[in-house]
Amino acid sequence: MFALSEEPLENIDLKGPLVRRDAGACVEFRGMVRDANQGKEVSSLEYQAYAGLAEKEGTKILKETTEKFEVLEARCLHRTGHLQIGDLAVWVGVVSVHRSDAFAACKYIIDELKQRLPIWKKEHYTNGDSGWIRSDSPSAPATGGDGEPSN
Amino acid sequence: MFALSEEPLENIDLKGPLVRRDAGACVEFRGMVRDANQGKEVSSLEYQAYAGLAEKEGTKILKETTEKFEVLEARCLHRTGHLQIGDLAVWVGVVSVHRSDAFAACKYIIDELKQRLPIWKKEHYTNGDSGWIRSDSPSAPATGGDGEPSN
Amino acid sequence: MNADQKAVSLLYFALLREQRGLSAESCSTTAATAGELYAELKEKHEFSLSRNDLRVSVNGDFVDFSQTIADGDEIVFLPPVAGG
Amino acid sequence: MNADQKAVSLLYFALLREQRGLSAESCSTTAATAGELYAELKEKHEFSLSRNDLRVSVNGDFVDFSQTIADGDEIVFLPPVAGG
Repeated sequence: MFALSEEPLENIDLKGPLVRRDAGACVEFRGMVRDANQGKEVSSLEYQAYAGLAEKEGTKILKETTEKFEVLEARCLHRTGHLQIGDLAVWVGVVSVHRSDAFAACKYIIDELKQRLPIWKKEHYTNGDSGWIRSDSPSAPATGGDGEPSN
Repeated sequence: MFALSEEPLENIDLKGPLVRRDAGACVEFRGMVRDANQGKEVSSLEYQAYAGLAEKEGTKILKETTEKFEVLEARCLHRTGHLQIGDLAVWVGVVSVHRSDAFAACKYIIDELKQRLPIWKKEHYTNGDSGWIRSDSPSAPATGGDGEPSN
Repeated sequence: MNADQKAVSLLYFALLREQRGLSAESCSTTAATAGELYAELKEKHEFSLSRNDLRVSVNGDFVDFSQTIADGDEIVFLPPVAGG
Repeated sequence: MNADQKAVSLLYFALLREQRGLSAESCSTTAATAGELYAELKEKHEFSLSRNDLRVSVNGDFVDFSQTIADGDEIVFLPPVAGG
């Protein structure tokens, strides 16, 4: 299950559907808005998504994941809208019988979606500047990934 | 912070202390008691620990982790006592600036503690049998790791 | 309306939305492919992103820039993404 | 008490606890090393685990089987572990 959410992910029972009697391992990834990037103080983050295509591509990534790895279930929610420091931007949860599959699958999902989802993020800095981040550049954005402002 | 817990981990605010403004990524691992292992139906699991040494060794693993990987914080709690299917046996949580560090550190912690912590687990099967699991054998135990009954 | 002329819908995101100053528009074009259409728009609206920076989708699917466009298509030029 | 004779505390876990039928005991031994002590105990209590399956700790630290033991030591022979 992949979904975009305008609602804060903090208000959602993310893990509930991952509870299974046959699951031995659960790996979760959370990407949060952090207070600094590339030496600049970040004040907030804004996410835009091309919703229809993002949900299609997100669903495709999860389907690939269940084909590539031995997982029982994989889920991902991604925020849109204006986020503050500490807010949850993305959550990935995977359950499997054995732990190595859950780790590999969870990492695959977040790596792929950072490259492929039609979602854009703009960093707002405390000095008043702002910039769109690109995940294909070598340095790191404010949520634990890689990227730098594109303008 | 490493700790053993006789109290169900479900009753504990595990992630609370991992909230930080400078964290961009959080990776968590949960090992749960699953309902089958090696083709046998598992009814419950019993954990024994040499508490003093386990806490010392767990603390050492976390210290190694913060030296090896760029993490802001790493925590682990391990249950002891008698657990039922679905119960949380172990939880590992890591926060970092970038996600690759959190993934690598979280996996390192669970891999090491499965090999090194003086904790023993006995599987009880629905057919009335039971057996102590060893993590150094090639097959898989009832919580997402590797091991087989040692008797 | 010329036989080559098509009416397409455009959606803009991120930097393109800011440079265009709107998030969606209808546009009449004689461009045969998505690539030709972007070249047209880039010149007209002075978009700073080059085609190499972009991906393109038509009617909700990723396609190549060589994709032929048809009347009524919904076309999106996607700036470099950064989910997560 | 013989000059070689030491009183040590033993803790048992998992399979060793079951085979010994208790979780802790005091024991008087003339064994010089942890390895010698295990050999003694293995024979006396018919433990099924061989030394190669075990690790040993003395006074709360992992040590080698060649570790010399002293009066008052707390000694634990650790069966194969399986945390998590």
